[in-house]
Amino acid sequence: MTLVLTDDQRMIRDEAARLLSERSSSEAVRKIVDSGAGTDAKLWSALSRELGWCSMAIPEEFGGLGLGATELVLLQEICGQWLACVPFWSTACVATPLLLAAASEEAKQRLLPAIAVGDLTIAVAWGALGEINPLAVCTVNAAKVDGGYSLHGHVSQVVDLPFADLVLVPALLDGVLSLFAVRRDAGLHIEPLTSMDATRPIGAARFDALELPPESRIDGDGLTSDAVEAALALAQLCFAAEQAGAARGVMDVTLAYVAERVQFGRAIASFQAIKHRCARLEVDIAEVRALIYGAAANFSADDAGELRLEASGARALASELLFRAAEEAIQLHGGVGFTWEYDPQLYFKRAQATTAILAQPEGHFCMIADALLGEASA
Amino acid sequence: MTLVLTDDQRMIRDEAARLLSERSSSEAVRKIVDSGAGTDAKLWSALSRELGWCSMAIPEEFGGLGLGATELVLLQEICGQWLACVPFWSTACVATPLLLAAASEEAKQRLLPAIAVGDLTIAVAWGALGEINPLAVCTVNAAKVDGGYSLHGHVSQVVDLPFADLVLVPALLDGVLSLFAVRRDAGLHIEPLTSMDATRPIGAARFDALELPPESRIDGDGLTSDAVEAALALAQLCFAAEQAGAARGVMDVTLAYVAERVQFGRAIASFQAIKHRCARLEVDIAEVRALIYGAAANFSADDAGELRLEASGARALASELLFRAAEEAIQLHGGVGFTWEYDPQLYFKRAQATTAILAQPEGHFCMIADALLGEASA
Amino acid sequence: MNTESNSALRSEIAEWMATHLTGRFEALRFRGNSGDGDALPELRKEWERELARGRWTCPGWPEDMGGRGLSVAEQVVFQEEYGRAGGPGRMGHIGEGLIGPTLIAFGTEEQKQRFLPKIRSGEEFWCQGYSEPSAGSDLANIRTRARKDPVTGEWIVSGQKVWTSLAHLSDWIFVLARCDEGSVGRNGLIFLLLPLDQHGVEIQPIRQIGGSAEFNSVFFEGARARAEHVVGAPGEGWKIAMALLGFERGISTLGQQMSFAQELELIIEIARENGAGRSPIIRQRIARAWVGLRAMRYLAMRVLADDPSGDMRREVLGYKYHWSNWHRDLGKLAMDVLGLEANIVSNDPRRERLQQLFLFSRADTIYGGTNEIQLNLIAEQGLGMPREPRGTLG
Amino acid sequence: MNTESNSALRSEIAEWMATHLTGRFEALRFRGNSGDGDALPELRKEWERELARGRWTCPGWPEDMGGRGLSVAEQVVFQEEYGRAGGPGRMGHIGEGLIGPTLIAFGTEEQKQRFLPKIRSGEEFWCQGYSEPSAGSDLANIRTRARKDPVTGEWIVSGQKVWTSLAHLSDWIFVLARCDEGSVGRNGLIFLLLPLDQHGVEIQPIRQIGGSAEFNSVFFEGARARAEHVVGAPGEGWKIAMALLGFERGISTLGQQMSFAQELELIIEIARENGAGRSPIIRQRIARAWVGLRAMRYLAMRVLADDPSGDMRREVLGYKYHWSNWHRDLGKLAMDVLGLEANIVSNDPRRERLQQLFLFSRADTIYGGTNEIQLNLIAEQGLGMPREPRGTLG
Repeated sequence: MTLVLTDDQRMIRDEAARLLSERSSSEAVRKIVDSGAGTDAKLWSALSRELGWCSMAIPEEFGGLGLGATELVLLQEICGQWLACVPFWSTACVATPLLLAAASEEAKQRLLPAIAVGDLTIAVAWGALGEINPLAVCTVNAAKVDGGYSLHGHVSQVVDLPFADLVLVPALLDGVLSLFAVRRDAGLHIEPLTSMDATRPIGAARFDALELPPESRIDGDGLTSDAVEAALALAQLCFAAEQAGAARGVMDVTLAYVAERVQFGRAIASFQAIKHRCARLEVDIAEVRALIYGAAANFSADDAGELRLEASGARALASELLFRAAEEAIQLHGGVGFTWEYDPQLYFKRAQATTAILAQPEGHFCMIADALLGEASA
Repeated sequence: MTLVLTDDQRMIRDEAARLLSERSSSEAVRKIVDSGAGTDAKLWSALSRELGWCSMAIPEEFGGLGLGATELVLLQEICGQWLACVPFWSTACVATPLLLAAASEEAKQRLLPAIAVGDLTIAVAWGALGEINPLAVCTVNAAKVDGGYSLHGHVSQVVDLPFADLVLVPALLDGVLSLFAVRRDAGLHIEPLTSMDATRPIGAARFDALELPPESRIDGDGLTSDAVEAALALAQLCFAAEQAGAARGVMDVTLAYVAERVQFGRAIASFQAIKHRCARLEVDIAEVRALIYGAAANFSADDAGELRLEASGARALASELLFRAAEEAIQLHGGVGFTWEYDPQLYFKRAQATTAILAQPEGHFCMIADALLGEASA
Repeated sequence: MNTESNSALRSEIAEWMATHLTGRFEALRFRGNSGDGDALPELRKEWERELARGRWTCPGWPEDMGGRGLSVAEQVVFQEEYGRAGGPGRMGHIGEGLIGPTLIAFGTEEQKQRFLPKIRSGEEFWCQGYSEPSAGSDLANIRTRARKDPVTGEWIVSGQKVWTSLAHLSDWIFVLARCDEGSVGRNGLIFLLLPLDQHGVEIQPIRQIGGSAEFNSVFFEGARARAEHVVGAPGEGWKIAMALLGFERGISTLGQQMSFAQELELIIEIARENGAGRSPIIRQRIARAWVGLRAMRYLAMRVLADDPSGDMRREVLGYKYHWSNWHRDLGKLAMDVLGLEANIVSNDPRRERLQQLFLFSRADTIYGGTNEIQLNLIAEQGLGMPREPRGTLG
Repeated sequence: MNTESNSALRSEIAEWMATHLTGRFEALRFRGNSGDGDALPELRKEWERELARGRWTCPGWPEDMGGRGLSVAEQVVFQEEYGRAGGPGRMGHIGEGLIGPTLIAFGTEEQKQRFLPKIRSGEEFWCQGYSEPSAGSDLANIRTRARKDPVTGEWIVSGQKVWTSLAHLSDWIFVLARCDEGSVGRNGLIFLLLPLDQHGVEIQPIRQIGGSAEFNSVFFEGARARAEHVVGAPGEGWKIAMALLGFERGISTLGQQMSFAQELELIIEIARENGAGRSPIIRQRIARAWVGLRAMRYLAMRVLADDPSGDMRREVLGYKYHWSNWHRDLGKLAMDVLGLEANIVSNDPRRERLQQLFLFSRADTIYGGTNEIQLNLIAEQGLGMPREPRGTLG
């Protein structure tokens, strides 16, 4: 296990950073925010089709590059840093690991190569997005019907749904959690929602006796294996990486501002209280990043093991960190901090939105405590 | 209801402060710490016999001054500030309110005048000192026997026990919580304990079929009335006042040190990060004091009402505040901060010791949440 | 100070509010508070005139200035009942609470005659021209210039003010400007009264985090104040400006606390409904919020009691820091109680109110003296710690 | 860097520890760590010689200097297994980890011959003479003077050092002193090696919060260092002193983490037993502690990996702040898990260990660079923020 990035990994990261610093600048993000779209379709096309981002962690046999968790967290960090309005997390860090963990060989052959070349953007209709394990509370039921399956139910919030080509839907079939792949043109009811964080689109999905062909069920044998748990943990970890990256991003914005803003005849960056607050954020960023890189380096697709706890820990810390970094950004910007015109508000809204998705910090700490102490009986 | 002190109250406070600044100086406290006694008998004699501190909140009909909760919290604050090694809290803020709330008229006539003139120092053998309501978990049982009562049981920690003349013991008698008064020479087994905080003595009390005369039972009709609850709340509030005072005391020590200590050619008090940390402590001290004075001004001996919640809130905040103030004192003293020779360690140990007595902050917040939200069903 | 009695006054106000904050004014309940300051402006101006008809504007002013001469304790009662009834954010606050008392204390007889009645009646609204782009926390760094027209004696003003609350809805502005060329810091300043509706004044809204625009930049380019509209003498503007801030004694904060209490109540209600109230952590945070609010109430009462012994000097200094951070944290608690729903904008009025709380309360720890300035003041004035050295930039 | 493999080495060490940290050495398990540094000194010196016989002292030194030439990764393995086995705090740490590497890098051949073998063998123990009463965080403010004896060429030292860990149990001290009269700051300093057992050296223990005395003040009054016991040239003491600190690369912190993990394990065990582990708040805090420890491990591995790309420069700076505050907070958690019992001193070994953790960990955020200094460094060197202006006092 190495905790130093390889030259290739550094190259991937630096190239991504260079690209997003240009293509996901404040102006670019604001354009998406103002449009209400939530997704930068052009940028996404560049990343997924031209640069092959979605192929990173897909095995070579399915047309991918066969790289791993470390590459995903590196890219997610950069996405977070620049608030890139792209469905990379949904497609590459949730749907892809879930397919790898649970899809039948046939479904993998069908879907993964399309993802790898950027032809398929996927949202996952998690049952309970506020849970650590959102599959545990499944709000969609499936039934076998003539000629295939029928889905009933409602998923109140699906990240990236308004932009996805395909939706993965975990649904209960005869008491077993199964996985369905539903094309957006298959009669799915999508209600776009207005999100306070306008940098990522969210929609509600409704399934009213939606009839699907047999091949829409894509799991091999249900969603219960360790591999699925590992995939979920990876999704958490990648989300933490995005949050850590956003914390880095908003802190860079803040550092630039305090270096220039003069009060009492001094750059406010020279005030010790401000220095110490920035330094403490920096310590916390380093902590979360170490945890993320360490967990990613240990990642094994077959065994959630400690990854589950570490990913939860990273998520809890990253949620808190990003919120605090964004909050401090507003505070340290002073009067302009709560204006539309400056960027802290963009990160601040992202911070709040990402805190609630896939469980708030206390939920993650609870889960870790259960593992360390046994479940609470009180 | 007035939140401005009267001239009399200010005089009581200022006089107490003047006295303890001389008689409970660092040297004086260290002498008690080194002796292992935990109580400054001479100082206590001066306060209780000469200055009539214990008479403050005793009604005039029982030989007291008939003052109230505000005077108690003022004196407690000063005691905390100077880490006075005296059983004032036990005698005047716990035992006296408990007697007023629950003792029979005869017992009041017998005991209160003696307390008022300083002839009686009292410890209360709370059943479960770690609880918000330590009467709720009673570890002593009483039985009627020929010629009186017999007590069985054990109270693992009794504050000020090693120095008390009389011990009040809540005990279960036929399923009813009753109150017994046991003289220390009545055959009670007292095991003095070594406390990390050597400024207050603690002992364990064991009752091995201890036979007591009938008049040792002093309650009128059990310990269940609202008045008893109000007395308990007042004890909490006074303890919070001591903690807030100690926070003020250790902060004064710190302010004096940072004003003198020079590093990098400047008094370290001039570094903004240090200023802001001290200022935040100051804000928190003001918060807790406001709560304490407000609750004390509202205090009614007949009705716990909101006092119970406010006293718990004050205790929770004061515990956290004192610990943080003491922790910051050590930190801001730098190298000398963790030496025996400087005073932060005295406050630091007091901080930890008082946190655990009468429930940790989370317990208090829990109780308040139960009142606001209803008990948790989870 | 007696807050529990004054019960006659208390019921008088409650009753007045109950009978007047109805009908078309119903829409104003709980609106127009911090961050929401530009809500329903015309209706709120009408509401001010409704208040004036009931003699509830400027109740703390002396009777000969058109007020009721209410004591501090009585004003507290007014604020509490006003807040409890959901009375909207006061458009007349700057006039009634800041420039009015300043004119009463420092104004000429003529100024009082000219300005006070229209403040009281809700005919003229005021805004405050203090902050500038490079004079935010550092107010003494004022650069707006006032030059005397040698012919007319008028003062000609050039420069820029920012964070001017409700400038676009106001009639007059008071401006702190530099009248002595070459002066620095607190010297050489002048305190002027200017009508906004004139050539040479341009108002630009500043859009806030929540999308609304309560604040403005105000640009002056040759705008004019009449010769007799200087308060105090030219050169002693700093003194007047600071005295004005001193009139903001925080009585209105007790009304504000009523609104805070309602927000907390709403959070508790939602936590009970959606299950968030079962989380031990949420429970701790709700309990903390309740305790903080209780403390805030007593703090405010202590601050307002104006203890002659000076015991409270330190506490006065910390009050703003306390309430603003408490309120900001309440906004975060509200979101965490809402959970996933917090992020979705809908027309559920409760959710909307909490989302606004969350976003707008970010301003609380910044305007009216940032946290950092408050902590400096507490450390320096309250604790006697050394002043921050001033640099040589800018 | 590979930490999971090296399994042959790992088992060799584990086995050696299992067979040697027994018998009379059994009493040393988990002793002598921070705050407990003066525990059982004679036995611990014997233990150092036991280690030396096993060739486990100085394993990272080059083989020609008596070491094993272990790589960083291998040293990490050693530290981890040493810590896991409960190996006591190393009396030889200053010699092995600080002055030894400094002499290897900067010493004369003669100095190496004279000093290295006895460090390696556990015959001579060293302590560090850097801090002074007015040069704590501000190390460049050194006032101890070194004057050359024109006759013998010896250096005559006068002044006071403080926070000298284990001086009373050491044989030699290295001293940073001012050799150029009138010089200030980092210039004009000299790095000297002095025997402690001589006239002109007086050692006074500093009693700590827990009652023990690991640290000392060392007073020099005409104490002498031989002419050839200068490291580097006179005047370049600062360079040597800083280089020495650079050798503290934190490899030992991975061993330390083993001890942290055991402390956390103990806390969890007690929380399970006494019911504190049912409290949701204690559970959150325990989970946080676990997460912090995992992060610390990866942080240390990243720091030690010494990434040639420089990606980790900022993270290296924050490592000390992270572990010391984590450990200090663990001490508080331990007390809160113990509850009421925390305050009572007894001979329950588990409780005693946690009480010591609580008290002694207070030093962690102070010695070796206070929190405040760490944050300054992170802000200035890591984030490029402006330096703190130096004053003119002292």
